[in-house]
Amino acid sequence: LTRDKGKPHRYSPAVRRLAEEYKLDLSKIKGSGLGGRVTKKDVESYINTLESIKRNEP
Amino acid sequence: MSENQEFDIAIIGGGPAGYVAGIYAQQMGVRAVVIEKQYWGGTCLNVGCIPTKAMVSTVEVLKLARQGAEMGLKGDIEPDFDAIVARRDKVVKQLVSGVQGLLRSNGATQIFGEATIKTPNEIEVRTQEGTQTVRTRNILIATGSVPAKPPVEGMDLPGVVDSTGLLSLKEQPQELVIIGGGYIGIEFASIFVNLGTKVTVIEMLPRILAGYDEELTKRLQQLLQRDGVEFHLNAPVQAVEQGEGKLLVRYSENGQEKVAEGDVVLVATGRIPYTEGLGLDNLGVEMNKRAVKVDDRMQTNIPNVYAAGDVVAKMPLAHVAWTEAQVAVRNMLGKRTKMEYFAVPSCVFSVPEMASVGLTEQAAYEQGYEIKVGRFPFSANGRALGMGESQGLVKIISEADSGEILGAHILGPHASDLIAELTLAMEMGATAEDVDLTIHAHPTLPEAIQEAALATTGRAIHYIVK
Amino acid sequence: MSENQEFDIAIIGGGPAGYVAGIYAQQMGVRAVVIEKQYWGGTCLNVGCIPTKAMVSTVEVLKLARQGAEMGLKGDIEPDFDAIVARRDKVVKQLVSGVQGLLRSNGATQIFGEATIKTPNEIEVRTQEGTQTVRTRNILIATGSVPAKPPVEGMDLPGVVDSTGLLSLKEQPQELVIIGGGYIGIEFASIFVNLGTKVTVIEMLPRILAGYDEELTKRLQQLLQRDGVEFHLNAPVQAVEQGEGKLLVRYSENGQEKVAEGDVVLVATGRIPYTEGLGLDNLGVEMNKRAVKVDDRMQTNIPNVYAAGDVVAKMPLAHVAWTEAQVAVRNMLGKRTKMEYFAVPSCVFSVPEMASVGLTEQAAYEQGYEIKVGRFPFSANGRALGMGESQGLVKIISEADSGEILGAHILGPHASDLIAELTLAMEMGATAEDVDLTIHAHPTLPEAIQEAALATTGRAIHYIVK
Ligand SMILES: Cc1cc2nc3c(=O)[nH]c(=O)nc-3n(C[C@H](O)[C@H](O)[C@H](O)COP(=O)(O)OP(=O)(O)OC[C@H]3O[C@@H](n4cnc5c(N)ncnc54)[C@H](O)[C@@H]3O)c2cc1C
Ligand SMILES: Cc1cc2nc3c(=O)[nH]c(=O)nc-3n(C[C@H](O)[C@H](O)[C@H](O)COP(=O)(O)OP(=O)(O)OC[C@H]3O[C@@H](n4cnc5c(N)ncnc54)[C@H](O)[C@@H]3O)c2cc1C
Repeated sequence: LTRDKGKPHRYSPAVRRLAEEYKLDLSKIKGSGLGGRVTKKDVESYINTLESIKRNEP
Repeated sequence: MSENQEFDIAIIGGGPAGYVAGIYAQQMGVRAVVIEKQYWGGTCLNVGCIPTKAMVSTVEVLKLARQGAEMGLKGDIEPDFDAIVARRDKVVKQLVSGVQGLLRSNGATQIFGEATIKTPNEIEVRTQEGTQTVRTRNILIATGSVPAKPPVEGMDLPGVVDSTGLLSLKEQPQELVIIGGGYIGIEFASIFVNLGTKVTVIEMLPRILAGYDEELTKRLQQLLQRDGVEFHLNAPVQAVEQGEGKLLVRYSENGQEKVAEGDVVLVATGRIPYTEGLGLDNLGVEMNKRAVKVDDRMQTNIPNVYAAGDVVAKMPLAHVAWTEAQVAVRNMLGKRTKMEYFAVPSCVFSVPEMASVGLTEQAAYEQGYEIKVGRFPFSANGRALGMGESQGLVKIISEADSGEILGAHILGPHASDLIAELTLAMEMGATAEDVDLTIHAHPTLPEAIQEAALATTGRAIHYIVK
Repeated sequence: MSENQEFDIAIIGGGPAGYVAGIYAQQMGVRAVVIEKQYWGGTCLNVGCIPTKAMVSTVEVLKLARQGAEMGLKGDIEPDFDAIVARRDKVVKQLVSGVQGLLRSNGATQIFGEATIKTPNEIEVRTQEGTQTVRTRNILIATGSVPAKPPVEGMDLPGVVDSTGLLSLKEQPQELVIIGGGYIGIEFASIFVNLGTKVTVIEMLPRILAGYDEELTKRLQQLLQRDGVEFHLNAPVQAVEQGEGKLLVRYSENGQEKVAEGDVVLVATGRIPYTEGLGLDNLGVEMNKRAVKVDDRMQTNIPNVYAAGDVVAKMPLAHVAWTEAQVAVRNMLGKRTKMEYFAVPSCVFSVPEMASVGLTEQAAYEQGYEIKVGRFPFSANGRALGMGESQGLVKIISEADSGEILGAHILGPHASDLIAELTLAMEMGATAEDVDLTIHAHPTLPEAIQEAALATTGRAIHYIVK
């Protein structure tokens, strides 16, 4: 119901949960997991990067 | 509890949605109170999932024991209705006290009483000791559902019962007429026919278990017929009447007026959300017919009021109820979380079991998917043969292009165990090939899943795909 | 088959590795011949997985029926050894003819005879009708294994049997002494003790089921003891002697010389790869002790000769055998494929079952992982309680940092079903959180998996994690 036809979602539930919480677009995150899958750690480090960018902006 | 204490979350209803919300909120570090007016554990523990499954387990053993001769066993085993009921009630009691214990050890407050919401931050609770007011930042409505009463004459006759009534019978019915071929009706049919009751199921629709895969439900119907259940489909019930010492259920079938007789009539025509006395009108909570209307974060139109479980009527299942409840709690705590329903397993605990997740073949077609279907029968599975339970099959629906699993449907031994792998598969975005390439232990039932996944490509190892 | 026909793949051995290779090769579009000297289906179907599991299934029903009174059933059921054996043999027969049928329908050629490899492209087969030569592009050695005979006196006494001998007994042993507490010994112990045989297990190591999670094997040992099995650990056997009407098994335990008595002694001390008469010396095939040495593509040192299954002695399990076989076939056909062993489930079909995948807690520590361990007991699972089978637990090992599942271990009802979800989880790189966030149907046994996954974080919903 929630996914686009023909487009594999391939995001694990833990990854989807984190992306939702932080309003992230997962397609912007590069995956390091099995077969290029985005792992939770990838999302976490993406969040960290975003936050450090934010911190450095006045 | 002092009158003036304020909670972070007040939960109305101590069923699966409510008690899990209480446990979870405490674990998340906030103060929760759970208010329950009738029985801790709600429908599920007291008059739903648990008592029915305790009975089914007995029936499973009974059925296996009866096949004993084929398995190399001799002797006889017979059901003892009083003992089955007593044992069922013992299991319920144990789990109900378990739930209270869990709430306690997690530090949640329990109030036994009936709640009315006065303002978005105040709940009035009528307990045996009097009325008290609970102050709270957030409210979770988890008041569940009650059996629906169809607008048919004779629903109040003695001997006409809903599922709760059937579970409180002290004597085994001799002839049970079940109105409604949904999962509740079917589970009871399977239980009682194996205990020796004559069972008739009358269903308005052309098929039983609407919503489940039709190929499987037809097979299940055949298996239940073999056990002795009589089915009438396309058969709306007109009235129930008191005959001489029997109840008469009048229904029509193929344009003909017919009558089924029984000493007990089970009305199993669905359940409706329960919000009576909650004060939702006053509060201005938006409804969706009889259900509380929520968004995909389980939030109502009133920002700090959430709802979860049967009362929101999305998928009236215990595991959905407590998942929704946890989603609600997270959102209350500021953790944006969405409730997703695309991989929700559901089981029919007949003997044998049926279990399903995701889209049926039919639904996938209707939604415009190009699909592949893989089937594997348990009769080609070594373990099932060894168990003497080779009825049924596994059916997997994958998307033709990506190979991702869209749905899976299992009829057969331990179907309720087996569906878990495929649910995880869907959540992980696994393809049928991923499932096939995962090593499955031999000789086990899950091999049938692996082979069905492979069969989406048109071949299997231990079966000739036609 | 004409003498001069050349095959793409000639497979020596018709066990799980061999027959699946035959089926798979044909499905991949090449011509395969399978040569079997003794019984189609190999060890697994004839004297391994299948006959033992058919007996276990009977014992499972027997045990459930015996708990009948607790479940609300009355009456008695007793085992009938002759009937159990007859039924077991019927299941075996059915599956053996099934395997032959599968080979036939897939178009594979079957030759019943003993094979010797003459050159990398020529196999000599001695059949009842005489000797013939099979020409082939590739060879798969799938000759399996046979029971090991330990260098102990008395192994040839009448009544001293290996697993194959035990499965051909016409009479039930009264007192069975089992030398070896590996899975074969333990499965037979569980079967025979429930049938009423007095069972003693003598194991040289300090524990049974080495390689499995020790917490679980200790519990299983307790459960088997409760059924009546007597265990002697740290107990090397010195000799078996013929006493008066009884066999005497001499062993030492804690420095003391002891004797166990039985009318039958099962020697279950492992299996060794079988390559006799194959002509591997002549061919110059490199060996690894008694096993055929292969790389991770199942290729021997001779480019067109591959090997798979027990004969390569990686993990002597049927599902490993046929996975390796398919990997071999793919590589023969030029499809580079690697065999991976990190997520191989293995099951012990005792009653209750035990199942395991990936690393044990111990092994994870030893390999230097930082881990989290989540446990959930079946006594806190509603379905298990309903089934009256609340012994055992699920244990999940995750990597502390990533949360990925490194291993899972289950003791309890339907463990062999449940391990499949966790095997897929490992293959998909799922984290414990992914498993927890996957909705699991209520009330089902797989909920225990979800809760054990959650418990890796130090909490569970239906259990107080200490
Ligand atoms: C016969 C039967 C078999 C079933 N089998 C299964 C099954 O196998 N698997 C499955 O997933 N589902 C099953 N269900 C459905 C399952 O029971 C429900 O989906 C589940 O109980 C819903 O949980 P809930 O918390 O939303 O509501 P409920 O369990 O209905 O709990 C709601 C609670 O709220 C209390 N309450 C209501 N109003 C107030 C108030 N104003 N103040 C205080 N307390 C209040 C009620 O007393 C009740 O205890 C079955 C149902 C039935 C009837
Ligand atoms: C009691 C017992 C219980 C077991 N239970 C399980 C279980 O539950 N699950 C599990 O996964 N595994 C189990 N196993 C192990 C399983 O049986 C083996 O792992 C599996 O059979 C290995 O398959 P294979 O094809 O490599 O070898 P085998 O099954 O041993 O087959 C080899 C075949 O090759 C034939 N052969 C040998 N040499 C020649 C020759 N020169 N020419 C022609 N034919 C030849 C043999 O006759 C034999 O049929 C069990 C084993 C035993 C003994």
